[in-house]
Amino acid sequence: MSLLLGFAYGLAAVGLIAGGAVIGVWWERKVAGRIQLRLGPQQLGPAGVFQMLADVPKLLFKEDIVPYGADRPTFRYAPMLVFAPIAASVAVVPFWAGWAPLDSVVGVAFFLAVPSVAVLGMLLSAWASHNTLSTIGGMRAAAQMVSYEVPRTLAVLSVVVLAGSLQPTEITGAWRWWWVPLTAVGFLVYLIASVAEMNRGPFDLPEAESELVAGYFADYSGFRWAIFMMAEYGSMIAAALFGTALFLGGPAWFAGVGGLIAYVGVACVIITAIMWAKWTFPRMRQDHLMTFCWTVLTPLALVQLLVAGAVAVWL
Amino acid sequence: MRTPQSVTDDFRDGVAGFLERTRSLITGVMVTVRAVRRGPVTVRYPAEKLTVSDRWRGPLRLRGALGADTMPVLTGLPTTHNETIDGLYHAERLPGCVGNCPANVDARGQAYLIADDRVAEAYELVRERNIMPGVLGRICHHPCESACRRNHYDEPIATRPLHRFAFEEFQRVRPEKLTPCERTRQQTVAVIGSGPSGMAAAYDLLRLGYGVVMYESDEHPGGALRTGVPAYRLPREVLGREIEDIVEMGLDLKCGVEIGKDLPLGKVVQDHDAVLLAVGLQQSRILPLPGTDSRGVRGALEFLRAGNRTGDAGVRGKRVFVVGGGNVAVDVARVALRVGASEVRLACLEGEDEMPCHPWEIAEALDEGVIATCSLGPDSVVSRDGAVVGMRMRACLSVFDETGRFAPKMGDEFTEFPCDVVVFAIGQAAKLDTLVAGTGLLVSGRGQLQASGTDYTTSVPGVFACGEVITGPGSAIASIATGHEAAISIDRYLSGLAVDDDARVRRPVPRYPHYPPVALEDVEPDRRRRPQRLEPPDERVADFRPVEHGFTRDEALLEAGRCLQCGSEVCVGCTFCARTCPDLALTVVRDDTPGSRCVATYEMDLTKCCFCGLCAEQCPTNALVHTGQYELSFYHREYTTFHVGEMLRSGEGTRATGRDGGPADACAERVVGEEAR
Amino acid sequence: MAGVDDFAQVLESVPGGGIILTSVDAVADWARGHSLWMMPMGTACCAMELIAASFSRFDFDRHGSIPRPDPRHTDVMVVAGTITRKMAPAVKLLWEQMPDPKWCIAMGNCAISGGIFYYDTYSVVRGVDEFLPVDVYIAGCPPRPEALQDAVLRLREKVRADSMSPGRRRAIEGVLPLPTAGDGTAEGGSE
Amino acid sequence: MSERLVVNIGPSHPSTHGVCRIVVELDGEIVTHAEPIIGHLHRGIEKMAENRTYLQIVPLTDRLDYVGSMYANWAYCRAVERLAGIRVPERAEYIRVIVCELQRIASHMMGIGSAAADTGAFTVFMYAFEQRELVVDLFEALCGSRLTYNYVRPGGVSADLPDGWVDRCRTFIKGHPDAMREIDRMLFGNVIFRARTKGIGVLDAADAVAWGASGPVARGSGVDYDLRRDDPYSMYPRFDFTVPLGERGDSYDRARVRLWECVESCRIVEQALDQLAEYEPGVIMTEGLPRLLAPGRGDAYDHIESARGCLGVYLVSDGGVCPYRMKVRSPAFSNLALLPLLATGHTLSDLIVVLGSLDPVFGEVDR
Amino acid sequence: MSLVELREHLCATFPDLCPLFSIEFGDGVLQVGPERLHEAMEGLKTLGFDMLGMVTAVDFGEEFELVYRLRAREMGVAIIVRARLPRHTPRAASVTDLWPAADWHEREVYDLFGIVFEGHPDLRRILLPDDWVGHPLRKDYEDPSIIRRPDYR
Repeated sequence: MSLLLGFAYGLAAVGLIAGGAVIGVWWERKVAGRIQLRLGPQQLGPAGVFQMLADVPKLLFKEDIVPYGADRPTFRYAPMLVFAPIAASVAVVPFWAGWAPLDSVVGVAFFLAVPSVAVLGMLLSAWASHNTLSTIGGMRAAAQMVSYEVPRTLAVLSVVVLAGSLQPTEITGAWRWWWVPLTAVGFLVYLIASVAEMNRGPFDLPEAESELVAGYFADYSGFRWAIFMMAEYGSMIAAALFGTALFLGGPAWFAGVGGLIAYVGVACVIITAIMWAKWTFPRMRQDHLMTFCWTVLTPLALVQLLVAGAVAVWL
Repeated sequence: MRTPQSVTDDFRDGVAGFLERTRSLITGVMVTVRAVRRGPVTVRYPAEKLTVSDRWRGPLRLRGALGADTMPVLTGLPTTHNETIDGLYHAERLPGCVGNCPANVDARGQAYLIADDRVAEAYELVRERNIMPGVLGRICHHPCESACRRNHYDEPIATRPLHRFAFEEFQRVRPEKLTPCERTRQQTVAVIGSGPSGMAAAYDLLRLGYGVVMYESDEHPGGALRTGVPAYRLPREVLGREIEDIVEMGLDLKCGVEIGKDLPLGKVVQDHDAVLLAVGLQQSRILPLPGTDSRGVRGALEFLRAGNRTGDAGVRGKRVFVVGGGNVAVDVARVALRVGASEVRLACLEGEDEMPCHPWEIAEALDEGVIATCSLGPDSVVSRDGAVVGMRMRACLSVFDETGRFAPKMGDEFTEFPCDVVVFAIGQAAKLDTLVAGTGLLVSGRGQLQASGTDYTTSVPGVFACGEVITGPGSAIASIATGHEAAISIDRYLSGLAVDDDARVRRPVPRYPHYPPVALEDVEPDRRRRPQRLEPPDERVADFRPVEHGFTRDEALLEAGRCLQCGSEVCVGCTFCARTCPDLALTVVRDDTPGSRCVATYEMDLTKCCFCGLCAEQCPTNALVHTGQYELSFYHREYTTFHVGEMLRSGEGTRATGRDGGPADACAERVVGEEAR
Repeated sequence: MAGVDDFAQVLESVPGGGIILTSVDAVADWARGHSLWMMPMGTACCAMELIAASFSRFDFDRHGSIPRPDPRHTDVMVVAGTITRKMAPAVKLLWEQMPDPKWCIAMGNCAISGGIFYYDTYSVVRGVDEFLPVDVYIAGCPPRPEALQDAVLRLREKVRADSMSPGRRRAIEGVLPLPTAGDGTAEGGSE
Repeated sequence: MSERLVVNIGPSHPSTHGVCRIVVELDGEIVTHAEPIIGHLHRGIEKMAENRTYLQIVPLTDRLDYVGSMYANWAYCRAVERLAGIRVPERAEYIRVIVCELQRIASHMMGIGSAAADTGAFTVFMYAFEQRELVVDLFEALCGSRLTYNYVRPGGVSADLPDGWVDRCRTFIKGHPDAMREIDRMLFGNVIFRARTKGIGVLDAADAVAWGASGPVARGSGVDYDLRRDDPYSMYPRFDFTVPLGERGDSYDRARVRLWECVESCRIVEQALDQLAEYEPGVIMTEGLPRLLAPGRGDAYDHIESARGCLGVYLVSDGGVCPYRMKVRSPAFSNLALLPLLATGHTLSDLIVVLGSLDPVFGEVDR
Repeated sequence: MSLVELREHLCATFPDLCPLFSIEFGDGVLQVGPERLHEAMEGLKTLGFDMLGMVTAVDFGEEFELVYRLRAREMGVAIIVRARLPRHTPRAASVTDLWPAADWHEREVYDLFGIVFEGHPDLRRILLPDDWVGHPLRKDYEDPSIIRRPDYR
């Protein structure tokens, strides 16, 4: 029974992420377009909303190339290894007040730990491609993702400390409005670290278009490449939802459907902000990225944690 | 916004720097926000299209092509002609030959009709403006040829020899072509003088339906053409034939009547509704130098008159010295040779390469043995016992001053040339005293008739004047032009219109570029001008036989085919677009079969075209133009080659497909068919 | 695409398979046609117009076409510019890296025939169709960005006529000329 | 890590600004050696010119520096005019100055934009390109082409300014400095961009001179050398303008010099438009030039300051209608030779930034 | 500094180069033999010619002519140095030791003309592929792939 339920959850998560990615890609193209003084997709549907309905089947129908010299099985299944953890991480997002698909007592730890497995998939895909540019991209991705785990975890910990729980539903339950000013720095750190985790601009070094063409997935075509894209958008959706829930109290505002709508709406605003940043700022360099992580973000997160801890103790 | 001393710009250190750094990120976001609020600048293609500039260099098209379109021919009565010319001029479609001709003779149309083997039509077309094509075809100084666009490519079209050829061909069909003009007006006009200007005015007035009476003081009509132009240039039968043609049109020609002597001008004015004075210049000017009263000093006109009429000017075996460097001087010198002078020397103020006469004239004269001494001005006639024995000349340093005015600067070097006869060919003057006696006509202090140079009116209403008597010494074609203008004035006067009002269209006077000489070594022979065959110089000086031979039929047709039909907007397949194209994207072949000439092949390989526009810029006809089309997608490479039919497409819209042109060209089919056979 | 061909053959033989095939074709062609991602193979002048075509003023994204630098992610290679003998192997390699189904647009005269560099040059390949199957040729030197957009719209028509089953390929309906039977120009085309 | 990784960038790579292959030897992410392999766009234009008439070469020169076609047109025409002793009407010279300064803006917009895109700031590229489009619109109205103008001809220019063009041009140069300020704030003031470009690819003045660098590349290093001022040609002595200079010679200075040059170009265009009003329209071509120009024997070199530096054309004539030899001294070629020197010791990402700051156009490098 | 002053300056510093100097088409020209090329260039560098603008060659049938263009920023003058090389042994001394700028320029001349620069650190083809046969800018270069534009003008 639980297996069946898990399967249903899995399907739902994939559906959510796939659907979210489809809408997300369209939205990103529109946002980028407007920032760049142009229109973005226009032809299919109002304002081109159905553009992705053409893009996805096209990618499905594309030839599935495995390059000569690639490690075939690894090459084929590495995208799954990138996508699956991110899809799984959605399971602990508290969509409803007091309810999450997987209401684990260590939900926060789950959310922070599981997507990190994706780095393995990236490394594997980079290595399997047998391509120098991919390899460099994979190495960059690994270094970046592992490093940014630290400030992200520390930032989330401040909320955990305040709530005194690792269970996301409990944290949202314990959320009070004054957490927002108190954990604002932590939220910022969390967002920046999450953007770096999902390899998006201005931290998109692993796939830096102007340097590495497309980084670790340079050799993937068709649907396998689409999986990478879905993973990227999925992790953006998951991070936005989770961040909204933990730091802003997402589902705790209103009860019922209104709460869900408000929660998802705020998450969408955050996603838009992430996209906006990508199209506004230049890309960072690897060493700056690392320096930024260890000398700015981590200390900030630590300070935030201390403050949150102090407040928690004082209470 | 001032440029800083150095573009290097750093953040400050410390907290201020941190704030600056943070602010820089916010500034970036603000810029994007402003951009979003500004809205997109996108052109929503294909629904919206960016307007393409007028000069857009899209794929080429032809406005027309030989064989598919007819060539415009400039024809019409004198009263409408100026309008046509003016319209063409403002549309920049006036061909250089027409614009540069004083009478606006349609040399372009002539070449087209001759090449198309419609020679009689060509003759009639030319005669509308140049009333005596046969005559002018021998003596004209052809300003058309110097403005010919072909000068830019190789050599000009031989328009003058083509006039002559047209005249000769016309003689065959002359009888059925000649019809008297219908008299539609009651008024009559008297024309005094039967030179080219008078004839031109009479011709126009006859066509306008007036009755015209012409008085000529001489026994034979023709004026200066008969008395001044030597027969080796103009055979008298040609002149006679063309005057006869005009007489047959209804001209009442009265020869041997000298107005002022045999018939007072006042009487003529009374008898006719209008009078035109076209008396020309009858006497030579002689410089008031020491010794000019000696025996042997003669004027050019008298000399020529004697030589032309009798073939003897009284200089047999004598040494003749001609003063002057103009065309008349050359004529005098050459006539002198033909009437038996033992030595003819010509002296002029100007240097060798700036002689006022036409270069071909002096070249022929030199061939015949005339000696030209340049940069010399006359000082005095040396005489002994009242007879000329020599001419004393003074070196001339420069003829014109800085502003270009005639102001000869003489040197101190003197040369004396022994000779027996000195002929002054330095200009002519009008002889008006007997003519105007007893009328209200005013004559200026310098002996010139007071008349308007634009309306050809005189001080007496109803009396007009034209020709050299107004303009001073000039060319025959310029005199004809004044005749046409005077005819318009007379017509307006007799119709009760103001002669000089704004409704009257004046002929524009365009300026044409001076074409630099073209290096002809690399030019293919069939692109060159057909050479004019001449009598050998040592034989032709013996008598007054014509010097030039004229074209044969084949030569004439080929020569006429060289015409570029400038400004006609119909492609004649001149190939210069293909030659100019850096990539030979164009292939042009013309079929020159007389009677069905056409552009057999005009292929544009769009894929080689670099859209530089050099071809359309140099197209003499303006037939080749750029379209505003830019949608040039093709599924097959073959269709990027446009044939004649496709080149003749309308050029509208933004897509050129290579298949939306007209039907396949009949001419092209014919050529293909012939090749197959 | 062997698998797809087999699949198509099997479907053809099954009763009712034709209908399925037709609808699958329709979906696939519609999707492909509206999502032609470009591999910008810009080498020379035309690359500037290729860039301009996807930038603010002309915005290729409106048609669902975006330039992707990675050949593996793209559907149509736009060869924009002169291809030299030194460059040709690289172009061919990139073409081979693109996944099927793929199309090629030869943008500009250099890519069609060498254009201005047809005569006298020792290093220019006279047209990419010497080594690539070109689907749409855009004449111009360089073509306007609109011309490129138009070419993609034309290519969409060509894609629409495609089918998984070779026997079902339809004639292209469009304003562009196609060779007619007995025209003598059909051979040497793009296919 | 002792093992070196050899990475092959290009010949078709999004950031090589054309077709250039760079063989990079990496130690980790640090470039130990970078070797540009050029010639992928070598079309033999110099050979082709030997079988083209002097007029037919003008379209060829358009395709040298396709980002700034007017420059090659002008440099070539200057060489022809020097060889054939042609005097150009002053109006034509003014128009040449105007179009070339506008071209400098157009070209620098591409240079700044692609430098921005190399660092990932793609939006700035769009903003810069939007400015370029405005210039291109002006050129299209002027000569009917967006990119390959074939406008400057031996003896003058091919067409006079169309009606209303001067006003359009004035509108543009009025608005352009503001757009530049926006780009300056968004890109050159950005902390990430500064971190990416400052101190990267430092070229000192002595090296710049020794390597024959010119244009913004040399001026970014503080080499105060601009042909417009130091070897004045055409109408430039009549204008008041400053030459922006960098101090450090890093990628940032090189890129920002371009930005300020655009502002200065606006000033020059404004002055030129004012002075142009005194000349009679239509006098734009030397009269009496034959269709096939055939200068006498001899050779001539002439150069102008293009957007990339000193662009020279060397012509040898044997008296025929085609040049005997044409050589284009391309600034981008000389500047690109600096890449190994500048990139070594930086990371792979910096290599791209350095290349972008050199702003090579491969049509001109390879010819 | 004008060209006349340059001539005086040159003659004062290097009297032996003086007769080789002339003024053509508004440019100072120094015509030297190939054997003295490097020496002359070195002299010019000490004279203040600090920028090497271009190095190129012209094929005059029996001989190649190397053309260098130098510029002295301080003095504001430029000079063209020409050296004629026999066709059968087209060798000249490299000037890369004086101006590193000559590196690529000399490689280009080597690539397109086949002139060997002695002392060049890395004389390889630069524009054409390494396996190219022949030197295309020589007048006698023949390649079956060339389609010659007909003399149709």
